[in-house]
Amino acid sequence: MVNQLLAVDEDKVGKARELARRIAQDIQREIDQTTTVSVERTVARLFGIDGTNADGVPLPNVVVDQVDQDGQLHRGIAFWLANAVVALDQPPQEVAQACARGLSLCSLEIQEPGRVSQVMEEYTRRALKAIKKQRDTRTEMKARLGTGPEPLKYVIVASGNIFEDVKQAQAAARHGADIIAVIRTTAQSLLDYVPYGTTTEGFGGTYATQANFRVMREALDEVSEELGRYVQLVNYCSGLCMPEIAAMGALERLDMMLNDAMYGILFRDINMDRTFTDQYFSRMINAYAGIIINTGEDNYLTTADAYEKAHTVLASNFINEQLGLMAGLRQWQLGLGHAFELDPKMPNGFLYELAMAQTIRQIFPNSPLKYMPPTKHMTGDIFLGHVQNAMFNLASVLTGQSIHLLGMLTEAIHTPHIGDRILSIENAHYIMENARDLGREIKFRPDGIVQKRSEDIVNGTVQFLEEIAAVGLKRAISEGFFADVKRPTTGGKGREGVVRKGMDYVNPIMDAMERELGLVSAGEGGQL
Amino acid sequence: MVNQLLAVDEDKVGKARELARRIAQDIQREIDQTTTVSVERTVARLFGIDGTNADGVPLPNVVVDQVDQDGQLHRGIAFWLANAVVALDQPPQEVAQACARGLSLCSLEIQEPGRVSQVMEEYTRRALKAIKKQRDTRTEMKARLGTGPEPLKYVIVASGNIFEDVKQAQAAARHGADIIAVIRTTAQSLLDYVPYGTTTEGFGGTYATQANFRVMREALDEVSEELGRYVQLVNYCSGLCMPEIAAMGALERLDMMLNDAMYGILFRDINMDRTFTDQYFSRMINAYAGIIINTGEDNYLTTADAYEKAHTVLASNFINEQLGLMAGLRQWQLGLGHAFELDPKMPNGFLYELAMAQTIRQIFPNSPLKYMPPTKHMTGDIFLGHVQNAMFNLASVLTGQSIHLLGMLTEAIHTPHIGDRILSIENAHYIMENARDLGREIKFRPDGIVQKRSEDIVNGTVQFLEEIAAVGLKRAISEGFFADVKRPTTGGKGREGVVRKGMDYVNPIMDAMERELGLVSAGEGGQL
Amino acid sequence: MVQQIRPYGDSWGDGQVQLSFTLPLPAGPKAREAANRLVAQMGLENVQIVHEKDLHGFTFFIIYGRCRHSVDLNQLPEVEADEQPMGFEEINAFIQERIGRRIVVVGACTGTDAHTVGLDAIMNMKGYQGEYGLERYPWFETYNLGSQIPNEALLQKAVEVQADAVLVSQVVTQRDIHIKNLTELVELAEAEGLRPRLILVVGGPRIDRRLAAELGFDAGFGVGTTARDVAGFLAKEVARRLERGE
Amino acid sequence: MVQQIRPYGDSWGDGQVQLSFTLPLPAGPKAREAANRLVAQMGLENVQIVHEKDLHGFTFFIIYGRCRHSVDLNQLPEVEADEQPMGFEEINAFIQERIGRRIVVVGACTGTDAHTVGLDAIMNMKGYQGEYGLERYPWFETYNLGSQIPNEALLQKAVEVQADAVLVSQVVTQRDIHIKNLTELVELAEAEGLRPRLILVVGGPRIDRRLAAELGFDAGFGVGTTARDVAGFLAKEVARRLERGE
Ligand code: B12
Ligand code: B12
Ligand SMILES: Cc1ncc(COP(=O)(O)O)c(C=O)c1O
Ligand SMILES: Cc1ncc(COP(=O)(O)O)c(C=O)c1O
Repeated sequence: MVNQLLAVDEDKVGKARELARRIAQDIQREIDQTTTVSVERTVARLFGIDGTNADGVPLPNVVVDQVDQDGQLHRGIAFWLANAVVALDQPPQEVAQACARGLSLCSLEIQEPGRVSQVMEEYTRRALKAIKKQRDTRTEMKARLGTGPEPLKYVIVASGNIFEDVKQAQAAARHGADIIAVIRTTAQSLLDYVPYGTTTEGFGGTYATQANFRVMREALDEVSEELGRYVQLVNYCSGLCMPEIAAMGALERLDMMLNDAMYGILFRDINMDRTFTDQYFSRMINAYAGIIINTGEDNYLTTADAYEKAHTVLASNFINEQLGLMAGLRQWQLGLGHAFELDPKMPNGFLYELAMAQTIRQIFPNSPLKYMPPTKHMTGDIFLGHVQNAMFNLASVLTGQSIHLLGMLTEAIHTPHIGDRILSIENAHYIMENARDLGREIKFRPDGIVQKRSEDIVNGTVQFLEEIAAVGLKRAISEGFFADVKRPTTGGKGREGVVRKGMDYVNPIMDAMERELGLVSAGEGGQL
Repeated sequence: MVNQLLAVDEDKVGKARELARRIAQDIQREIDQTTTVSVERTVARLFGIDGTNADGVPLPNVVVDQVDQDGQLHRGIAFWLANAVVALDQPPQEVAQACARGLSLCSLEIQEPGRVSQVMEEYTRRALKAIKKQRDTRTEMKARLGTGPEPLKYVIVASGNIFEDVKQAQAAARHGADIIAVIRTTAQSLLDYVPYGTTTEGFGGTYATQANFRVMREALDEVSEELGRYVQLVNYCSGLCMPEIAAMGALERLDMMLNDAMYGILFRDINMDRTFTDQYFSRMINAYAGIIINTGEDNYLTTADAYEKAHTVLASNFINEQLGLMAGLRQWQLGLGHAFELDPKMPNGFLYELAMAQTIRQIFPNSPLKYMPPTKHMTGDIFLGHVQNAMFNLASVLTGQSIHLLGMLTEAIHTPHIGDRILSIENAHYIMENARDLGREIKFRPDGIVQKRSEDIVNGTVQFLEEIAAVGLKRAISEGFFADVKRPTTGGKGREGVVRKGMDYVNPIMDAMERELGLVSAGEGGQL
Repeated sequence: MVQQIRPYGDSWGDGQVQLSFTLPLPAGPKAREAANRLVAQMGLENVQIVHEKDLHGFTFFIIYGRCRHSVDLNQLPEVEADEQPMGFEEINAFIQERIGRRIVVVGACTGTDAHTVGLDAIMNMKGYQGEYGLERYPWFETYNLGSQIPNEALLQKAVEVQADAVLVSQVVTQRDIHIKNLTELVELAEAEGLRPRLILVVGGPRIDRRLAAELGFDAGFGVGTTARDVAGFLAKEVARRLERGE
Repeated sequence: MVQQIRPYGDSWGDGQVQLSFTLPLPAGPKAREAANRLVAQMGLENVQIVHEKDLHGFTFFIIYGRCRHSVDLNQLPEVEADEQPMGFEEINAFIQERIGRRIVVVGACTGTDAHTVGLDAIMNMKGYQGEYGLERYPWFETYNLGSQIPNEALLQKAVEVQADAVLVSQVVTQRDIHIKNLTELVELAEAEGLRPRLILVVGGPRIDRRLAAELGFDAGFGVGTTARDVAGFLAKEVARRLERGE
């Protein structure tokens, strides 16, 4: 399916993959011994706990914080909830409401293990069933309505108000957008809870809440049926609440999630152990829910130089791939990220962009690559910006990318206005149809600039992965290997929410998913 | 030098050239027996006649009309002027002024042939010397200052006011324009005289006058020295005054001229004999002056469909080439025209555009091809239009075009505003630098869409030329072979200005140029 | 109820507008100040000069701002909606029945205008965007005079063939040359006493109803017009005049 | 002499302006009429709606028109010209000589803003567009606190290190969040009595002098700023204050 416009050395690719696997396994071994407040809140959510206490604190936080303060989280919230369910003969939601009124979970008498297990199994079964139902609905709708041709046109809405977002998302879909991403409000990633209910007040984005997910999914279902094309929904499974958002997205039928193994560490200064542990469970849920993840390597190029640091993007793609596979994701769920971020003033820059995009395309032939538009070098010159986006659109269709984030001519000015989005869709539509089969028509010269650049990137990647493997991923990050950013191995936000699993730790949801996803033993890697 | 991205069948190209040569020779035989009022006015101008009579009628018209009314033009104006110069012992300009006051040239006594010849030789020598001087100046300036890299960025100014044009031309040059074309006011082409002096009132363009040529050339010389880059000047050597404008351009150092063998017939309904005769002398002057012509095949696609009628463009390129060579132009002076005019909604349209542009490029490797931007399918959507222009810019640099007319985002709205032009230059500059060597990097698949389309165009062209050769060019035009336009062989404007040469006809300028250009006998074709 | 309509960027009432223009001033704080004052006079607030390009003696600006003005939806006149147009068959049937003879039209690109593609799209067989041109309508008799026709010649032909309608195309609009041409045509028709018995129609990419009416035409057609729109209008208008006995 | 400046399309005084916006109305004659009225209120004449796109319930317009307004060149205040900035060496020499001690600056992206690239471009070693950052200046002592710093924390640090100046970066401006943040900072500094002894500087792509002054800052820097611009300003400002004994 993928056009072989370049020669890519399969031995080197194999080597890179093997190095990445070793790097990922080191991390995975640590992950297997750790849980976090967010992982536990996710279990609580999947057991049916929702809503807030009188102060507006979400009930999953109420129960987990309580057990954490009692120093009992190493056993897993599932145990404490199930124990309470048995003790009080009330469902988890009522237990949580009781906690909000003062009930202490760890003060309840420990119940008969068999009955507790039974309760855990029962609520796990319900949770998985709900997720599966949404997955089946998606499968049915995609089959019945179809999706647009790749590259899929992906646009963002970010008005801050979910109801304005809906109008704009529907207008965009009607004009050809295949995927709608609701951008999250500034700094939600650092909130150690997920806000509740529909919201109308965000800055640079709209709060990710379960209610907002539902509102937008309904609006897109409506427009999908109207258009006879399944319009996909994206949000951010990232930050301090990664796995919780995965659970919300699974329940509300999101189709894609921004979800990266390292983004939180690098760009939000979140603690490493916290991030790695959270990403594992979040990915497992995404895997189970049939959600496609979008990794965030494009972000490296907003702080580091796109020409000099191209190999760091590819290396990170390999690492994200391995950590993803280990969490149960399949190749078709790995929307590995890269970006069109070379300085437009660079002579022959377009050739280097093509080299990068085509190389990644050939290395991950079965993954729905996520290609990001120019952002860093966009300026207030909206006319030139629109042309930069045109070249990006061309690069994308020429190299056969999958998930194509439309560049906005107003990138340097504001989050997109309704008209900007339509102009971008028209730009992409024109170019992608007008040059639809260009990628089948050409080959790059074996001794040319593009081929040479591709080889340099692959060589640089292998060497870079060797260096990381030598010191380990955590130290590599702490030494600024990625994105020109250094993060201390033991610092960062959310560190206090990391808990070492006890001998008696139990997470029935994770266990069930691992079983169903065929993850015989985590840390040993998944399946391609 | 030209990249061979496609396979072009050299035999077929040879055959097409041979057919075109036969078609052109038929026409050339007729041309050799004909003169026109415009040809004669050109001789008068080159003998130094300028200015107007009291009613504003240009003096070249005054003298030629007088002789024509006396039925004596078949002898050539040169003879009558030289005769008067000898008779009155006054230079041609004073003779002309006397005519304006009532002197009748044909009433003067016929002078001694030797002295008349001597006078003709003297004024011919002066005219050729003046032209040569401008040619040498251009050669010197181009060598000293250089020109931009190809594709050369060509923009138009068209304010109607030569002094506003100057401001805009200088601004454009300072932003990277290599070539400035001053668009002519609506319908000047149908004036059977050239207006006099600087002008400030045109519609959709500015009058082509010798004074306006001079004003603009001076302004561009100034900016050329400032920038260290020779900025070229273009005007229209077209319409009822083709050879006169050629003479004016030669004297004022224009660098390029829109000049086509058939445009006037097809698009201005000018009489065929008039056009063919005028184009011959006009081209000879351009040849002598070292001016590059730009042919007008792009215009076919404004009335005919660009996909269906691509072969008519290529066929016309061959005919223009042969008629040009027969008039003394060299390959490097033949800016053969074509255009990016496919419907942007056509699937894979860009591939067809590339096929056309690359095919023409390979067939005329030594000619400075003139590539026209999208015009017909531009709309009021300036943003999408800017992107259409971007794709055109890419096609141009990829296929190695020479003279690149920048598309304007406001093409469907108004003649360019000063800001539009700058946006277009930035668009082209970005793309041409960013994809500078793309044409060296790729090859088209031998069994692909692009190759196939190229073959179809070449085959269509050969067949089309065969059909034209069978009926002759004039009948072909009368039957609507080109541009979906039919023109009667004996109709059209300016027909009354066509005069059959007498046995005693003399045109010393033409004779001298033919000699110097090595045109042993016209009708036998020039040199490659 | 007042319903104030403002431009919409990404939320109701935000008034967001983009604009661009060039000032004949060298780039710098003075040009910027002049730009700011101009857009303030236009009624924009929260003005952002997002791009400023030095054109040597001129400065090109790209600006975003919030438009203070608004339009009350309820104060907008009930603008006549684009009528559901009749089809080819329907129009011919209508003419046959209600008029009973062919409608005669004469068309031209007048003045120095040589842009025939638009007029041909309306008048010639082939038509435009899949719609036949007037020539193809059995109940129309058409004369397409082509390009660069003086107003006098056009009216003369109209008289000669006893035309019901005159179709004028005007594409070049620089320095308002079309306004001059079109005004002249109306005046000429009036001077010659032809105005009452001719339906005057003008078309072109910069033409709309409003402008056509202002200039004294009976109808104006812009971008994207097809022969069907014109044929339908003419059929109804001729019928109306017949009925009124005009 | 009055010198009326108008936008320039292709001739003096033609007033040509391009604009685009979306109206929250379905496409059709009503939306068109609303668009026409809006641009008329803005003072545009000869209005051409050159493009109109139906966004289902919304309509996007591209419009050209002639701006009736003008600005009298002679009425423009002598806007202070962008001063010829000092160079790296010159600035250091100036501080050494006129101030005699290092200038202390504390910088941060405040509030929820995490866009550090701009502030880093000014403060860090590496700098921007070939110009060193403040950290590289021997006569500056710099503290870059990074992203998402609350205003309180920033001022606290300023007090702690006895800063001369506080550098704030604000990139996110949606719903005027930057105005809120910046106003809060000034109020806080005033409430704590720090305002007189601190030079408050703000930067970001949507910041300019005018806005900075309005919000009570001593300077504002926008797109394309380099450390040199900031260093030069601070050197002169600290020197000026020293001389006045502030
Ligand atoms: C093709 C073209 C030409 C061709 C014309 C060939 C021909 N035989 O028509 C050629 C190359 C010869 C040409 C020449 C010139 N052109 Co020209 N041309 C164009 C172009 C690219 C397309 C016009 C077109 O064919 N559109 C397609 C038709 C179908 O659309 P339309 O005309 O709008 O018609 C539709 C409606 O308006 C309406 N309509 C039109 N007429 C009528 C009449 C009636 C009765 C009705 C009911 C409806 C109707 O229905 C039509 C179908 O929907 C435009 C730019 C553009 N993209 O629009 C420039 C353009 C129109 N040209 C322009 C100019 C300036 C010229 C020249 C004057 C330049 C010069 N100085 O040499 C010359 C001279 C021509 C002259 N004397 O008039 C300018 C006009 C600027 C202005 N607003 O004043 C334009 C806008 C380009 C530009 N930006 O500079 N041109
Ligand atoms: C890179 C980038 C990011 C990176 C930031 C990485 C980092 N560590 O900085 C990442 C990917 C993390 C990011 C995230 C977001 N971003 Co962002 N981002 C950008 C982008 C592409 C480039 C900004 C940049 O680095 N410019 C280069 C620097 C050098 O320029 P600069 O900031 O203007 O700085 C110069 C001057 O302004 C000045 N200056 C700046 N600060 C200071 C301070 C002082 C004291 C002085 C003197 C001068 C000065 O000097 C600098 C050098 O000349 C812009 C779009 C664009 N092309 O501008 C969007 C953009 C700024 N981001 C935007 C948004 C909305 C976000 C998010 C909120 C989106 C979301 N909801 O997730 C998030 C959250 C970030 C947050 N919490 O603040 C919007 C802001 C819209 C608005 N006007 O409100 C933009 C405009 C994109 C868009 N159109 O939507 N972003
Ligand atoms: C993986 C990932 N997560 C999250 C974000 C968004 O940022 P924030 O952390 O502010 O939600 C991005 C931004 O592009 C991303 O790539
Ligand atoms: C060869 C040639 N002559 C002349 C013109 C210009 O038209 P006009 O005849 O109005 O001068 C063109 C237009 O593109 C052209 O290609």
